[in-house]
Amino acid sequence: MSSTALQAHNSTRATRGASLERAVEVLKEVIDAPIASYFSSCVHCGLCAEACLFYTETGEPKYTPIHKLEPLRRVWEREYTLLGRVKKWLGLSKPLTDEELGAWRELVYDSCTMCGRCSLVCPVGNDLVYMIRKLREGMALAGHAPPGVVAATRRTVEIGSPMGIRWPAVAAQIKHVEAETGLKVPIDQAGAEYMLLLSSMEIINFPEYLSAIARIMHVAGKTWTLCSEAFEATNSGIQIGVSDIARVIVARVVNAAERLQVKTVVSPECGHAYFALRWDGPNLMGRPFGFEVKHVLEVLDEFRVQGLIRTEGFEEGRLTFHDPCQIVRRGGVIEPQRHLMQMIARDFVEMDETGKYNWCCGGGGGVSANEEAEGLRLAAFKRKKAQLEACGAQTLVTACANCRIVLEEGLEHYQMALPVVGLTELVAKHLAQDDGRRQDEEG
Amino acid sequence: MGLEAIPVVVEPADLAAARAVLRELAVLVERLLATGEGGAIDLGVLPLTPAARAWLIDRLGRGEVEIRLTAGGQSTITETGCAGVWWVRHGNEAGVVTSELLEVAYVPGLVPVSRAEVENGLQRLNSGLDGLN
Amino acid sequence: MNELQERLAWRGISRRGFLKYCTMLASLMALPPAAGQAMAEALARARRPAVIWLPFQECTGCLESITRSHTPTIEGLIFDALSLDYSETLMAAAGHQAEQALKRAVEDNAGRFILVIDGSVPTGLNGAYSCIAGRSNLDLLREVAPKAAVVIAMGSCAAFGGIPAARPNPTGAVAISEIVRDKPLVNIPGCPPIPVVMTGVIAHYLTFGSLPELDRLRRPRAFYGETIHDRCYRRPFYDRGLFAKSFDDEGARQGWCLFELGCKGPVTYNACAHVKWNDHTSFPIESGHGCIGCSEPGFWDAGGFYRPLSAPAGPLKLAAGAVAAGAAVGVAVAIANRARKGAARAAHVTATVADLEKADGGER
Amino acid sequence: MNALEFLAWVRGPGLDLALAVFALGVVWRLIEIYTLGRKPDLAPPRRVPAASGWHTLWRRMLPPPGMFRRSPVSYVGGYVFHLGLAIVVFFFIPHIQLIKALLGLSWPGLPSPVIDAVTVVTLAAMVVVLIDRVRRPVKRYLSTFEDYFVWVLTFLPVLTGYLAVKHLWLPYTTMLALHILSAELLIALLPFTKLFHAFTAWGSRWFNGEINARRGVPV
Repeated sequence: MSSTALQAHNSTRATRGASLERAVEVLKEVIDAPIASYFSSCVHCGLCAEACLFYTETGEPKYTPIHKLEPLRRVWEREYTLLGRVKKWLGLSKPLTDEELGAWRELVYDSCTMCGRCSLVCPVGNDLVYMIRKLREGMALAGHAPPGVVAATRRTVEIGSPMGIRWPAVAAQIKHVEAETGLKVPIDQAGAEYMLLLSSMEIINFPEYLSAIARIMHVAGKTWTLCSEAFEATNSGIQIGVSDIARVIVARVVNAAERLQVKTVVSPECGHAYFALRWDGPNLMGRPFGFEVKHVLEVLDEFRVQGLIRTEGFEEGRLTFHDPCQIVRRGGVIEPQRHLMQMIARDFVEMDETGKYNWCCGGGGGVSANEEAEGLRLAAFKRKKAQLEACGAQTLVTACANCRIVLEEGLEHYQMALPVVGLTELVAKHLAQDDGRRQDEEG
Repeated sequence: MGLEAIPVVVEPADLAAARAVLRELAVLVERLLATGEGGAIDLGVLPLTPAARAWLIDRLGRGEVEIRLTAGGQSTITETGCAGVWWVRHGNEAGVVTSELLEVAYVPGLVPVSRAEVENGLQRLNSGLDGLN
Repeated sequence: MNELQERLAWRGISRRGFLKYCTMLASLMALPPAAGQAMAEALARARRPAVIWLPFQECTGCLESITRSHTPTIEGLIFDALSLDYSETLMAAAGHQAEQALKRAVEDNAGRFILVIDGSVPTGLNGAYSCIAGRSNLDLLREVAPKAAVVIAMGSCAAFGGIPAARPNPTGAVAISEIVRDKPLVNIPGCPPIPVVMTGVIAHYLTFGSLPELDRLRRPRAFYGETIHDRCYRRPFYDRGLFAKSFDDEGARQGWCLFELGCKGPVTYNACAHVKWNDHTSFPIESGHGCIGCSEPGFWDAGGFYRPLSAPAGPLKLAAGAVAAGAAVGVAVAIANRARKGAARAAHVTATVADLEKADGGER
Repeated sequence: MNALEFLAWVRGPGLDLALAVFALGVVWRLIEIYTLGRKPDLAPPRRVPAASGWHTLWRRMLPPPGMFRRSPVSYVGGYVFHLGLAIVVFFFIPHIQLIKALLGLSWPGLPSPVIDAVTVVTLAAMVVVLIDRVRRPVKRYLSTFEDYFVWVLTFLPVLTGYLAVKHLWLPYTTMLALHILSAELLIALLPFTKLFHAFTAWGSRWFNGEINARRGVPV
């Protein structure tokens, strides 16, 4: 094959399907000043391992977060440092191979939930999760994303939801909720103040979320709507780490919200969904949105502050709250859930490491969709288990459907009888019906 | 302003070396009694701080004899409170102490005159007598 | 009464005075007190050893140091008491007579005499830079040294090359040890050296028949074993961080450490701080000037007398250029990096779910 | 070359060369790293007090909750040797003299006995940190040749400095020259090894703090 032919061949290869060349190219695209600074700063102190539940629960040094980033480091060194390039010319450094990238799949996907805890402890200040997110761009385009996550992404893009749910399934749930609550669930209503999103997990496993929202919105006297074309909040594109795909997914919500001219889009009890829309969304779209994005906990807390909702009665026993990483540590929603917990719990205890220092459930970042990672995920769950046992809670409250299902599976695996509840539902359960506004309306 | 006005820090007394000197003196005195042969300890080469040196001299005390020697400067040989131990200080013509020893002997080595010197003395006596005649 | 004692007595130095001196010498050389007595006896007994003193590229300071002390010192006397058979500076004879004297001294005492040399040996132009009676120092040294019993290199020039060997060393001056390689040789560096060091070495040689213990640079360890800094009476100020900042400030008046004024005490091995000069009177630091390190090899070129040891010895010539070069390299890399990143971005083809699996997986 | 010539070389041309390589390396690497650029964050920031890059610069000096317990040696050893190095490097009077000669800046130093003690503690901490690196599986796993090399590079100036001051092993002049030479090696190689974290850690902390601060998380 002549060199031009080879080039042509390579370029076609590079533009169609997954390949090492594409991976390296996309990594070259995403490597930026923070990454260069981070790699230049690492002193191999290994403290990030102590912050990673995959290391602490397995004792396997290979799960040290900075080690998971080795392929990215090598591309940076070879491409963007003079010394690296000199080494390359002298043949002192080997190029990244497809096999190596493949070997890294377990480290980049199976044993990382992108919880970002390592980014909080690194003494030199390396934002490791920032780098993992970028490395996944390359891993995915090299064809090394886990099949389960690839499938979920495919379903999200092609069907509209990672679990393959279509609108009719949602419509059926809506009917059910309307019958149960006696309240109308608005659909595609232009000009509503809030546009609610759902996660597949909620539609299938936790329909109580939708009814809780309907009742709260009703009591608060707010206009809201669901959108038949953009009901799914989760974004597999973010988890698998391909911005181009994440953009397609997020664009559905953005276009729908702007078309319906809503003021606020409410992310459901789902961590990655919130992060994808609130923090990654404008960057994926390349522009700020014409609406606000809030997590449902933020909205509820606003209602509480404004006196729009009140609660009555308290939950029995001791409650604790599991902070979903993407909402709390990576999303900045730290206080609202604590105020809301105080509304419905007399005995609310915090876990030993909580808030922005919480420990992940072990299923974020696509891990829960990754069948190959199940064993690791259950091993990592021992961290949460220990925390729960230490705080002695009888009910575990959270605000992420994915966390919730991972927690339930983990608890079942370790034979712990501990109910897991969504915070929105709990607020709705204790919602005082004699709300002032409602009385006014009725009067 | 003279050099004496230059302040020098007096370090705390480290008495370990001074105590070692006392022990060595005891050994030398025992040997003097046993064999008649004494010895000397050169204080100049020992790592004694001024305070430790003062402590040592103070410990040894003062005896009855003090000999002053004028030969290339002043030297003083002082009997210490421990008979047989002599504190010898040699000074130069400028009055600076150039060496300092503790000598263990019945009579310090520098004191007795040699036979040659006595012969010399006799010669002088004789010649002096001649002169008088 | 033996010869030496007679000579001493003639100069008004008694047996006790001499014994006292030997005691001091033994003490300085860290020999046991009994060695003082032994030295006195040995010196008294010794047959007058012949000494030949050859001056090469020198300033006569070393000889002055030994012979011109303020009173007739024992150092001078011992020296005098030895048989100084040849010394151009001191001897009365001149011209052919002097040459004759040297020739006779060397022949008569072959294999037994002590050869003292002050000054360095110029090797440039085949030694032509320094000649006596038409013969170069180099030539003379090569002839005389093999017949000596022991060689004493007096002063820094003889020991290490000294000032004549300082950069740019136009005469190609070298130390005696560069030429004399197969004789017992002792270096007594200093500019000038302390007189008692030489008497100590000779006394040791006469008493024990050997040179005292020498260090790596062939200096008598007893005198050059510690630095000026180690024995300096101003050392407590160094340890407490009290430094004179100029020669006339309050610190200087208070007698604080002269390190910041360039004192080379910490790197200078010599006995000045405890043996002192002028009959144990004082030494340079006691007079308020830092040590210039005159007894160290290469002291003249060691980075300036008044620069603190920790300060750079020379101006930084490369720094500014290095910053500019660094910026140039940095900018070049930055431009190349941006081009690479731009190319990667330009080549970007929007990824779809189809790109999550290898395209060629099934084809081959 | 005799000891004093060696000393004069390291104090003169050696120092000039080391500082030049250092300056070249630092300028080059800083430009290389920080001109790679990054995309502006278009998401509207959430304002939270104490969440900023500047806060992170300082906050990262303290162990986050729970971390001290998990790796006490890293923290204690790390603090002791970093602080010890800083004290020895910046408060030993001859070093201040050097800085004064180079930059014209000076400040009061610490008494020699204090510096001696700090040096011994620093050396001990470095040995402990090295043992920890060899014995802790994660650190051993992460460690490359460079990690050990850089440890030696950092340890040598402290050790030789101590040996020189205490007149141990070699004559003071030689030891002092070796001390300066080892420090020059350290200075010259700093920009090209992980020692460069002395510069980039501040940038890294700032980036991390700033990125997270926008989301309202004081990290």
